[in-house]
Amino acid sequence: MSNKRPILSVENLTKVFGGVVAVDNVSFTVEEGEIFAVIGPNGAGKSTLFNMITGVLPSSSGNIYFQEKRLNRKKPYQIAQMGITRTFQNLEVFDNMTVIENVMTGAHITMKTNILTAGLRLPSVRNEEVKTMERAMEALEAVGISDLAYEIADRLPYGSQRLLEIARAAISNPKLILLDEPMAGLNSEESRQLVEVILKMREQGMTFLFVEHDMETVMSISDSIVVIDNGVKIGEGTPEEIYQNPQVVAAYLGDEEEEGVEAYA
Amino acid sequence: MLKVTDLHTHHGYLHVLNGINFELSEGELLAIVGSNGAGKSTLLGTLAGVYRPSSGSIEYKGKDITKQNVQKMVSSGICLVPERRQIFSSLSVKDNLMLGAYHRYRRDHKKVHDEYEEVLELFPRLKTMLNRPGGLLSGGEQQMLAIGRGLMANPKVLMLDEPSLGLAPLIVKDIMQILRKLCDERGATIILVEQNVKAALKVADRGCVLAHGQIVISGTSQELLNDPKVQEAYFGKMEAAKV
Amino acid sequence: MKKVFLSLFVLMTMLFLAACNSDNASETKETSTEPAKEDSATTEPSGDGEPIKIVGIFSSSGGAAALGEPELETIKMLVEEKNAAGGINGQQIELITYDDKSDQNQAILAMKKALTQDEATVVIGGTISGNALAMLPLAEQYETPYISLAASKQVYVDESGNARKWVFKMPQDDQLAVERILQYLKDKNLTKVAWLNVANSYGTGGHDEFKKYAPEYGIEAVIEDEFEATVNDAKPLLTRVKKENPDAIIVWGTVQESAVVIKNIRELALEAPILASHGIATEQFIEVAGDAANDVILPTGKLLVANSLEDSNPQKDVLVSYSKQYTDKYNKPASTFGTYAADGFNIAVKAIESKGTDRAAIRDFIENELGEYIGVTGIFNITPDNHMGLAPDSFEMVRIQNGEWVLEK
Amino acid sequence: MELLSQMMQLLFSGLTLGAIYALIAVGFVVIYNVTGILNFAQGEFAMLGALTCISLVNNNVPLWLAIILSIVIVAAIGGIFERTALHTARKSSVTTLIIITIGVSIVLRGAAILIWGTQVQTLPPFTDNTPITILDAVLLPQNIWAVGISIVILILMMYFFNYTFVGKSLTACVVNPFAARLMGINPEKMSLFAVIVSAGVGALAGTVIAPISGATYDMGMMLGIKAFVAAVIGGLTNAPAAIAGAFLIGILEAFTEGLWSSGLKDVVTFTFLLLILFVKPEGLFAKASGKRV
Amino acid sequence: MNSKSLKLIYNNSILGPIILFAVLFCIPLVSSSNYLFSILTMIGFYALVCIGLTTLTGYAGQISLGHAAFYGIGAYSSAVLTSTYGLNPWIAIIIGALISAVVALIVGIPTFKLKGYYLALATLGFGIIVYTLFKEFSSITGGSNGFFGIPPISLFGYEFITDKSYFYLIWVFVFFAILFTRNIIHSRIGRGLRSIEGSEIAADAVGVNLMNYKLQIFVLSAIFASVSGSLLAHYVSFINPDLFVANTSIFFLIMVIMGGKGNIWGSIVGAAMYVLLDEILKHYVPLLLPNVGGQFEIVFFGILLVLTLIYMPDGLVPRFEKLMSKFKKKTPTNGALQSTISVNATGGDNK
Repeated sequence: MSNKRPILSVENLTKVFGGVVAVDNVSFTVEEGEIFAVIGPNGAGKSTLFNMITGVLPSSSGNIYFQEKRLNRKKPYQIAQMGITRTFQNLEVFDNMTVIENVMTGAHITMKTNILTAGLRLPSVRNEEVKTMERAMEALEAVGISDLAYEIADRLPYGSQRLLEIARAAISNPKLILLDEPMAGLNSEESRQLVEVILKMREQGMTFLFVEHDMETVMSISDSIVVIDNGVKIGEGTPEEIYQNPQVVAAYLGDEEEEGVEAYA
Repeated sequence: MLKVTDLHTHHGYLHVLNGINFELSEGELLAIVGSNGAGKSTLLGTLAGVYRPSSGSIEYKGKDITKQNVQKMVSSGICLVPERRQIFSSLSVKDNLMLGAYHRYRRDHKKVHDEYEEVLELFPRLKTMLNRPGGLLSGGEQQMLAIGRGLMANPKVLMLDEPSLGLAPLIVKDIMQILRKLCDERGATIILVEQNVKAALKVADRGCVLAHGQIVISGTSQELLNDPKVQEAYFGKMEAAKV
Repeated sequence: MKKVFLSLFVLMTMLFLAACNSDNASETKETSTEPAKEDSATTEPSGDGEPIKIVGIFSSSGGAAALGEPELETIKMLVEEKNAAGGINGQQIELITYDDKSDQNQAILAMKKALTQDEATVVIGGTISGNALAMLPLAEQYETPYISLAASKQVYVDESGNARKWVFKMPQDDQLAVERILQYLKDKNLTKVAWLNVANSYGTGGHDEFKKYAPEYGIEAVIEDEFEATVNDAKPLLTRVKKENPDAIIVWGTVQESAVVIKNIRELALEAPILASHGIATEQFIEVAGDAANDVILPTGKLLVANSLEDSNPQKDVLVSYSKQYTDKYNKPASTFGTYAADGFNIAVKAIESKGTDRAAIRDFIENELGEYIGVTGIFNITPDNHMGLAPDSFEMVRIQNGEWVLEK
Repeated sequence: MELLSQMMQLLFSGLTLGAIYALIAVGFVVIYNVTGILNFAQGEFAMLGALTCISLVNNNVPLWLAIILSIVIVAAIGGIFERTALHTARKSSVTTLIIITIGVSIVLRGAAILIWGTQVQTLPPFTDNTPITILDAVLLPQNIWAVGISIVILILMMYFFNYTFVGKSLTACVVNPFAARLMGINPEKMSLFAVIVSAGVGALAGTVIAPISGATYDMGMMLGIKAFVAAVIGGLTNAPAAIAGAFLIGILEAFTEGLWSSGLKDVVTFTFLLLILFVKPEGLFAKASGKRV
Repeated sequence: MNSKSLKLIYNNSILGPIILFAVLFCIPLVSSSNYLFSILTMIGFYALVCIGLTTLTGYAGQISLGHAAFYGIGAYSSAVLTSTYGLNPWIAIIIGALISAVVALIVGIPTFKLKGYYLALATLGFGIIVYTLFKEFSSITGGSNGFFGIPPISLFGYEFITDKSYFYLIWVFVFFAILFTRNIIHSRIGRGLRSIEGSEIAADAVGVNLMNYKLQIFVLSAIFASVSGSLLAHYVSFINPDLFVANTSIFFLIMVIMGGKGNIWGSIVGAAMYVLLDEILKHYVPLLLPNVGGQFEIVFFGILLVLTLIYMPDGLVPRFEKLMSKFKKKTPTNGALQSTISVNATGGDNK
């Protein structure tokens, strides 16, 4: 933590959907190696923010920089190739593949096989496959579901699918992993397991940016938090600072006398 | 009026509702609060017949209605005003309201028109924009329209999913008062799902907190408002809220 | 339910295998006409067991069904008649027919089956040129006489202009019809004409002949274009024709599209005489085109005007009796397409009568020994160089008048 | 002057063609909007309508009654088709649904051969068909019927969707199926209704075209494809736009054929389609709205 | 261990194809019916197209109603290059495949931005355009009259003339096509493709360049179709545009969907079903209903098609596999066997 270097900076990011401002002039910076949380009530614009960072949605204005490279207008797969991977709020595992194939797909960008060499199955292809499979197995072991490696992903319990998504996101050695509500739908045992995995990966130098509603998790593992309500950033700081921020409390508990909660029409 | 016993609902592999029990009497306003993903919307969806429960029962006026589909639910008087309003954006305000009475329009043509006037009395703002397409209304107006449309179904039980979502506090207050009025003056039974805990509990008779598909706290709204655990539940410092 | 369907498909595979194995056994039941079976019982003592196998491949469904159906019916009728009369030299004829659904791939498969599975003595069929052309290499390969009922000249003439060894063709060449039309135009001194053909092999085939022979007759095309077989409205095309103001308009197509185009010509009040191809020479055309059919002039086989022919015409008897036989049996007017099948069958019978079932001998007989054969379609003079053997006079020019076919002089 | 009359002639032809495409295209749009399925058997409704009507007329039913009866009969067939095929398979993938509707069109075409054979049949024109000459260009009353009927249908459709309760319920189903369900609107009923209506309109198209070009069992396919093209070019979700697209295609075809080459007519039409799809896939006349794309 | 478990996931032994071909190539020992071989040859031609198409439809999730165009481009390239320009058939096949590949690339780039019905219509339109061009450029293609006298193919002095020789030839091609495609599917590329089907958004997020893969597979399937068309041209020696109408494309897709899209075996079963069903109907419908023409067969075919898809929307082969695995699971087995079954069931052979 000593020499903090920014890895992702979001500057004045705005997204307008047909006249409705979903994300309004939001800025923040994620430092290398930290766990960074974005929180806010339902409909606050967190997912929109995520989608802009990963290139799923184009931003209306503002900039996103990843390791000093501008991400705007990059396609999602290009952003992935630069070293940002993600998980999804409503699980997006490749349900037509086995677990290990899912993870191997995650290693896609680290492989070189092309359609011709693949079709002819050259020795180099075979080599690469074996290596990738070994790495995938390691990644599965790291999240603790290696015993399910040959199951069809679709048949996994919900919690394991989440872990699978994380293994898939991690295998390509990304610099930043975005987690979209990783705890949603997990029971406490599963949540704990997931938290452990995240903490372990962070120790290995991975940076996490995540959106979460489960405040317990957020408060216990994040280094920094940004709070968004109705598309506007209403707070930023360490968990303690956030907990004491009256604006944030208001946003969650809905105190109608409170100022600063912009209305939307 | 409405009795829910050990209700379970699955979304694929996800066990969303994990044994819900509650009873509701006529004219009561029940607020259900809880964090995102707790299963509130699924609960309302299950009650409205949108989702099939995997086990458990729903009794309405002593009759088992667990397996009814949406159309039957609406006809028997249970109506859901969905999250994010879901109005018919290209249809006019009037058409939106009229479609609310779809299931009885042909039978009670005249009565529907009378009630249409009544509903408009409840939402005077809508009166001025009857021919405007629903999509051009402001968020608050759309919410009123959605509630009005729900009322046109002439429901005995009205369910609202996060009516305050994305609305300014003043408008939220308005809407909450209207809901209260509905209960008091028309004897409607209302289930209100809200994230805006304070606003909801202020108007509700009773409230319950939903977490991980189960009701973890319930009581009168006053009790809940004063319960420090409710506030804590939102910030996750309370292990009790977790299973 | 799902299991039921699955088992259905397993069953199907087995059915197919059964179909394959039992081919020879069940084919008789399946395709030969019913009387043939009965007769084989009655005539059994007289002949040796092996019937003579003739295979017919027609487009009795699909796009060309209107052509293929009378062919199939004619050949069924004639086989029945022949078998009832004791067959050929005491041997029964076994007729096996296939429907190629007007599809080229189906035609190939049927031809394969005919030559290899059924081991046909003679194959008759190929209703449309595309199918006949796809079938004939097989006839050459398996050295089986093949009598084609499709019109294209390419059917019996190969790329280098020589006759294909095993293929004979019954219908007149398009060339003959085109020449007949050109002769007519020349006689009437209509030299500047518009040529319109349907955009398929029939249409372009006619067009090629026209381009080739028009200069010989001193006819000049002021506009040449084509229309779709599915045409709904040809007026856009006809506006261009109108601008050129031709002496006559030739519409080369089959029934439906020609009817639409000719109706449109009348609607646009184009005064030029309309000449059409022999492809519309059916009652149906008059029905579909209605009043617009009046005064359309076309070349046709003699069948339509059989009764108006002079008694001295050598074909008259054959024509009248064929026409009567067909109408009596099927209760509908005979069609020109049926005459092709009739001639094909009769020629094959003649050959088998004199040479037995030896394929090469049959071929040689048709090529060298048949001589002048008076058929329903025309008078055939088949030679080693000409495996069709008809002349332009097998066509008559006919004018449609009030729904009747009238000989045009 | 001659050029002008030629242009007029081409315009008349284009409008007639467009009118017929429009009637079938409207059916596509209605079914697509309500069910999300593109019905590749749509053209067959026109074929069935035309041939049924001809059979009735041949059995001495008066023309007007024959038209109405054939619309009713084809609408009923449409209803059966929806219940048996579309409804049972509605959850399948787009590809499977395409093949199912194609399969149905194969069945209908085959059945038509069985009933009517492969021969061309004609229907007398609706009224006396003496050509009218405008600026040296010829216009037939039947063509006026075609254009007129399609305009009337367009107006009826607009009235239906915008001013009747059932129409509005259908629109509601399109705009927001989820909310419509919550209002107790039964989407299955609506889907049945939509297919019945578009089958009826398709049948009408068939009876309109039968006096112009005759009717055969295989007329449906190309009509269907062209109408489909028209609907997509106009904007698949919007009936008036689809009708505009249909007239555009009709006119484009007529002018290509009249001024250039009839053989390359289809090339021009489909190239135009591809261009539209690549450049403006939501259709030329579609309003940017939150509807399905 | 690793190489063994790699096998388990990918089950990439060539046992399946080898058994199929062993069985197929044994047929000549049992039967010498040329009719049978012509049927099997036809199935081979269709199967080769379908293998490409099934990869496109099942794995890349793209529909194509225009594959007859590539089939035609292959056929006409071979026809023109060998007859008109006297090239060696094998060179003609390669040139045809290259032309198809380039056309596929040019058409594919804008087309695959479209989805669902729009994609279907765009490819249908492409097919119709190509068909019309075959008809209109009659100076090269012979127009509607068709193209005659395509010479038979030959290899090391051996001329392929008989049905049996083409039967061997086409099925050797099918064999290698199966191997090639399977290798692709069980590789990085295949996972990329299948990820598109599994979840397009997640595929994007792991860096799979969707467009690029869709295009590559489209080009591959175009090449397969083209080669099949070329071989067909040499086999039948006469082609005309009507072989390559929109209907042909539709029937290719029907074969793929009937067999089970995204399943190589499905494409072969689909092609076989299509051809066999036709022959069966031709044989049995007249037995059931004497004195009716081929149209009854069409109706039967249509009804069977619709019913199959309604009750087995995934197609025959996946349904069969499901049934088989259910059957296997029902039989009591010891744990070890159980686990191999589940590995097999999840293994790549069928995917």
